[in-house]
Amino acid sequence: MNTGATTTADHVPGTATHDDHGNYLTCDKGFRSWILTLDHKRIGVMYLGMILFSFLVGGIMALLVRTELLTPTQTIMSADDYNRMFTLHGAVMIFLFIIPGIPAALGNFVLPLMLGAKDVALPRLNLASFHIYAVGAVMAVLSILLGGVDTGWTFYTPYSTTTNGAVIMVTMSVFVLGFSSIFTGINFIVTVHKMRPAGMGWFKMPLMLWALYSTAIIQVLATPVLAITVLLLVAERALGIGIFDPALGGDPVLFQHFFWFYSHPAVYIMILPAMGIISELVAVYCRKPIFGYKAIAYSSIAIAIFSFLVWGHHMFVSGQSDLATVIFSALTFSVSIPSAVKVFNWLSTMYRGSIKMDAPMLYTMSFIVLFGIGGLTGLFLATLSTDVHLHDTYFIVAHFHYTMMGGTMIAFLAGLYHWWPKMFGRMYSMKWANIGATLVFIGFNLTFFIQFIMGSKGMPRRYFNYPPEFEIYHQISSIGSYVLAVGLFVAGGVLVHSLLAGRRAPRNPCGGATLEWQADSPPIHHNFDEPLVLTDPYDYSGQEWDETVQGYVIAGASKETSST
Amino acid sequence: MEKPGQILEPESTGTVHDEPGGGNLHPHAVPLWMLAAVFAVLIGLTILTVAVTYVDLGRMNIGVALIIATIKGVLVAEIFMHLRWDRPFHRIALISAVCFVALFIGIAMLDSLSYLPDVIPGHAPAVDQ
Amino acid sequence: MSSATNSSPDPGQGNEGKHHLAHYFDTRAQQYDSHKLAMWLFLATEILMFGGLFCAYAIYRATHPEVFLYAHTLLDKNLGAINTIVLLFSSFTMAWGVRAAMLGQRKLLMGLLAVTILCGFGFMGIKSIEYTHKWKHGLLWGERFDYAALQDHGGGHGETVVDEHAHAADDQIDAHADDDHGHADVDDEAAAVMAELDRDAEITVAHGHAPEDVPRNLHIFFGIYFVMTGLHGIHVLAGMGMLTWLLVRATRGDFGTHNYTAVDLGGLYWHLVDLIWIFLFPLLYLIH
Amino acid sequence: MNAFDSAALGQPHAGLRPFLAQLPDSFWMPSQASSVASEVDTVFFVIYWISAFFFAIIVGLMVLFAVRYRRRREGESVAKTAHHSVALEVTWTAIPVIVSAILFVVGFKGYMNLVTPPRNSYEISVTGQKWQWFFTYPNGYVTSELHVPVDRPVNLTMTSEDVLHSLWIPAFRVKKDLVPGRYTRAWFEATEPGTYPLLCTEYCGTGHSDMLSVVTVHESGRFDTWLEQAANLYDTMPPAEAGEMLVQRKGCVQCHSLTGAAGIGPTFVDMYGHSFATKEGTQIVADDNYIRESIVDPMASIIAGYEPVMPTFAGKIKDSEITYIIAYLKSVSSLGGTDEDEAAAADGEGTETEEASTEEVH
Ligand code: HEA
Ligand code: HEA
Ligand code: HEC
Ligand code: CUA
Ligand SMILES: [Cu+2]
Repeated sequence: MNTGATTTADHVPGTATHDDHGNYLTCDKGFRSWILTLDHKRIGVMYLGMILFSFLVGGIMALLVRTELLTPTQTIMSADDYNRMFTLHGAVMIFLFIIPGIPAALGNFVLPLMLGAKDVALPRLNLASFHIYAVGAVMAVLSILLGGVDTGWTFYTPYSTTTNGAVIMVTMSVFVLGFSSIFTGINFIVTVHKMRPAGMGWFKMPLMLWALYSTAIIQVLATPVLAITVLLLVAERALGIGIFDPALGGDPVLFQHFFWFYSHPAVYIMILPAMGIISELVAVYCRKPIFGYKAIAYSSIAIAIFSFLVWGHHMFVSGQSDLATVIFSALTFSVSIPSAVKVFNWLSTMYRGSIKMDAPMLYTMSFIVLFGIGGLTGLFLATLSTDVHLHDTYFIVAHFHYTMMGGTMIAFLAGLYHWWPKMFGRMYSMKWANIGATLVFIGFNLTFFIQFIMGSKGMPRRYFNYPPEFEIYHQISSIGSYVLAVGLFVAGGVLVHSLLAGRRAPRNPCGGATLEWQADSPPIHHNFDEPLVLTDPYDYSGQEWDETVQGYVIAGASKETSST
Repeated sequence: MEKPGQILEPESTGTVHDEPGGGNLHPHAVPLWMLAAVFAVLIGLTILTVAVTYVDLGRMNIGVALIIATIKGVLVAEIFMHLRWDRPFHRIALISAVCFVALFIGIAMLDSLSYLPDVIPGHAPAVDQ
Repeated sequence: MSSATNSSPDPGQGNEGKHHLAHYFDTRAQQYDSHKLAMWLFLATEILMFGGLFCAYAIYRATHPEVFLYAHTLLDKNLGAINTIVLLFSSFTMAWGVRAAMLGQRKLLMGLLAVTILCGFGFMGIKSIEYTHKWKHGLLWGERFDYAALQDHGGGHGETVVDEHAHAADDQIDAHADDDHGHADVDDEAAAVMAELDRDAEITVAHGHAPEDVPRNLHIFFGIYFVMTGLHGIHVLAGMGMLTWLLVRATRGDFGTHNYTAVDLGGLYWHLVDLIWIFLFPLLYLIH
Repeated sequence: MNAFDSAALGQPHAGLRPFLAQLPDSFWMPSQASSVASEVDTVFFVIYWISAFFFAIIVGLMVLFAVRYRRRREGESVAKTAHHSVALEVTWTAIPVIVSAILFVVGFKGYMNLVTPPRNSYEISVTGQKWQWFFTYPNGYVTSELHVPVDRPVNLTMTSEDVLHSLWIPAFRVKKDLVPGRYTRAWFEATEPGTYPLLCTEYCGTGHSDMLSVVTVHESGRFDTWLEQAANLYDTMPPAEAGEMLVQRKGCVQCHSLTGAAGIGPTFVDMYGHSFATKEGTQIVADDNYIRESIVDPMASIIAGYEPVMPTFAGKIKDSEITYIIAYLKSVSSLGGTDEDEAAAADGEGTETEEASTEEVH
């Protein structure tokens, strides 16, 4: 039945059976069948590859940064190289790894499955988004070859308009990546609006979808401002238009408004989908309906909207007026409240559950601890008088690693481990996965907790040389980062190993009640081959454990075989 | 956004004039006279804006210009862009985009104006002329 | 695009147009709705993107009113007004075109699309006349702004001062340019170096010296003018490309009562570009 | 002081202070040496303990649940519990709202204190420049290290010559960006005599982490005498010594070494009298006039092999001071005049890099 041109062939519904298709990974072969595919699952997998690669690149840069900081003066590189190193580390991690991370890789894979749909609403746009992402990534790499960039990931003017290096290439890369993000966002909004199956109302959607939907709102409304910001920056650099450059009568503080109008909401682009994953996972691994469904759903939307009101908290000492500063401080606290609501709801879900301490749940619990620390330290920064002291110190560095890495990245790993059997049809070694998770947790805290202390004691960020009294702090942090790296390599290794030697995965190894678990592992090209049973996404009563398949099956249904 | 709680079935997501389950589109074409009328009004308003600049209304000029522009904008959006007969969510998308722009401009401007006295003359001139 | 499950056997014949339903949609209405929603969301992003420029505009206008008041006299109000009318007319033909597509009036649709494209050319033509003017007179953005060229215009309170003195000004600029590049005028060169390398010089950046009554930082207005109209112009060009593609498809007979999504969405985009101009025109040309 | 004085804020916590923010150089904070420091620290520790409280509850419960309710076998039955509870939801929304509101108010008051200088403040103006500081006192005297009197409010009016910088004195809990084209302000009242680090905390390029200085807080009554003496210091010293002190104090040594090694700029050793090629291709001998010009207008000619990064010192250095620097340069130069052979010889044994030695054009 398959014509070999799956990339474009529109499938005639109802004619294909499971057998003549194989799964989405094998139904079609060859490079072109991947690179031109319209299948959301393949696009998700390609995104996943690129994103993990970016993470590796960014991570290696981070290790170089940490190694340089082993001694108070030069260790392995020059000051200029160091500046380029942390800039690219920040830019790669933010724009290439963490922003597309959960939505574009995991989200792309699970969103249509969770809706019981055959694909996203706009597969072509989806593919375009991936291609654009690839172009952006190549441009980012090119910028390294063109001499690197040493502006910091924030690109503040007038430094960024006057320094040497490939600033234009990097900012254009950010511009391009922004479009990739916008396209993903548009796609998700449309899909959630238009592709829900009959019977799945807004409040019957899995919370992951609420999270992705709120994320998409931010992506659509904030990213264009980033686009214009970097365009103006490029124009400033290339043509000298004089909007941000004080030498031409421009205003560098205005640039910061532009930048943070996007980049603050962007931190919620990072954390919202992570919270979505956690909301799914707590329920599944506790086998208990999520507590406070509506509160969690609404809080996602609330975070998305509030996130637009607080950007000026990055500018408390920048020369922003006192009036604006005070307003922003007050508004900043508003975001903490929906976050707090979520945390408490997750905890209540665990109460009297049946908690399975598998790797995804370990990561979920790490998330709650680490995001708790990251979020609570956000309170020190939102408070005006303490932020004045803490701004631009390692306290900030620690805060955002706790939220971004301890929060988003850990949730990303949680989700990756959770959906891995679905994505690739293989089970991984739970023992080694748990060892990896533990190492990551220990290494992470070792690396970054100490940074809070050194920051508040007087260690500024972006420092190549530093006062010798901080040497011991930095050394502990660097050692922590090596432990962390080992942990991550174990975590990655476990997954690679599973591909080569893992046991075949049953349909529903973890007992999820969302629709993706009704598909094969891995799913067929068009996702589902049997009519879906639409249940409450958090009702686990209809399932029972089946020893033979080592997975959950729908209760009462005759013994089911694991998919092949 | 559709009303919370309402179950939305794909079958019912057609244009407003679509009957459930229908596979075909039933377009709503705007009558030609209406398009022409809108066009005429737009031209009239354009002439009006230009004319107003010859009258000195002091600080009100920009207000008047913006009000006229907004009227024109609403006409284009509602009639030419079909919003009037469209799903309400599209209007929400448009309006929220405008609101966020207003938010951005509002706060950024509030800030710029408050620190204006600290700007060093010679780099940028003072406000009053 | 391949196998069109629901398409009529001979798309060329009726006035339904070629249409198909992608496999992941259940109904054509769902498909149409999805595409339309996507377009509206895209338009929202466009508004926010331009919003950044409006923000820059608003702030500089609030902090440098005299610059805006003075500088707008150097723009040609008449050309701006003509362009507004051209664009409004194109919007009208576009809206009519969408109607034609919906009613399956293929010939009419082709004609209207063609007129719309022509209007696009008209708009860009007039824009380029304006741009060349500014270019000739050094009325450019930031660094490139030539204060010396203003000498001729004095206060610049006429309508199209630029025209009247075009030649005299040209000569002056030429002379000035020679001066700059030929025999090194020590002061100027130092200033240029400063500006280029140090960016620390105050107003030395734009070459030449402003006449007494010209406000400082005039170049900022032109910076903003060029980014706003430039970005808008790029959108017009993109819109023209898209309209041409629609025209080709219309000629092929793709559109009809059952398939007009592309025209409809293209129309939305074109109207948005018009909508932005509706605001740009009074803000840039009609400052009082 | 001002309207937002500690009367409103500080007192309720006063009793807590010994536990919160007393230690000179505590585990979390550097020593406190300004009037606002203890207040800032108090706020810090209030948030700290609130956070610790919530964190302990959250992690405590989580671990408890994880142990208590861990799954013993697959398919075990799960207790039926409520799916939501309005009372709980309201409680855990309300508590953070209240906590946040308190934090905002506390932070707000502290901040108003930090940005509202008392009226009788001593005025010092600050200029930041890649990568050094200039502090100008009311009598026009300029230093690269900050000197202030104890127990007297000091108001800094700051701007930058090039890119953004930020002045941070951790011991005073003061931080503010320096923005080119604008003035920004910061004030403090030092309470303990001594010296404290002063750092740049807004990223400004290669030398960002070397843009360090110190604040010296003079004991009461000593500041004015210091200022008077310092202002005339150089005139009372032998010119070459004054020059040596000046190149240290004005920050020249950031870029010009005194050892003969090439840095961001050429070394001061053997600079005077030596002849070199400029970027423009002309040959120049470093004589009195040229050196004077280099300091006041460094962009006038650039030595081949170097970047044009030297800032102008016009207005930041007195004429007489330049004379002393020239005297100093003469004293460390083996080239009294323009003898090129000698220059070449001196060059050969120097530690200069290849780039630097291309200055010698023969
Ligand atoms: C995923 C990313 C992420 C997330 C989620 C957050 C979340 C928050 N951030 Fe963070 N932040 C960053 C990424 C993130 N941040 C980055 C990258 C920077 C620096 C950029 C740079 O300069 O390079 C930064 C910088 C930053 C600053 C600027 C600091 C400075 O430069 O001076 C501030 C200031 O207000 C701030 C505040 C907050 C707050 C209040 C939250 C809140 O959303 C946190 C909410 C969560 C909680 C509060 C915890 C959960 C709740 C409880 C445990 C219950 C108890 C709660 C209460 C009683 C309130 N952040
Ligand atoms: C998502 C964002 C993110 C992440 C994950 C990280 C991860 C890390 N960061 Fe990063 N960091 C930033 C974002 C991030 N950072 C930003 C925005 C800045 C500011 C830049 C600026 O100031 O402009 C910054 C700055 C920054 C600094 C401050 C530099 C300075 O101010 O001078 C430091 C210093 O310690 C640091 C360290 C680290 C370390 C050790 C890690 C480690 O956690 C990294 C560990 C990762 C690896 C070792 C890679 C291993 C990966 C694999 C093996 C893939 C395997 C696959 C699977 C697991 C499936 N970072
Ligand atoms: C930011 C770095 C920097 C600082 C600070 C700096 N200089 Fe320089 N200086 C340079 C560089 C680079 C050159 C070579 C390029 C040039 O000619 O401008 C230079 C050139 C010179 C020259 C001419 C060199 C020659 O060989 O003739 C003199 C004299 C000089 N500096 C004196 C000073 C003095 C005095 C100070 C302090 C008051 C100072 N510089 C501070 C970077 C610096
Ligand atoms: Cu100056 Cu950093
Ligand atoms: Cu933020």
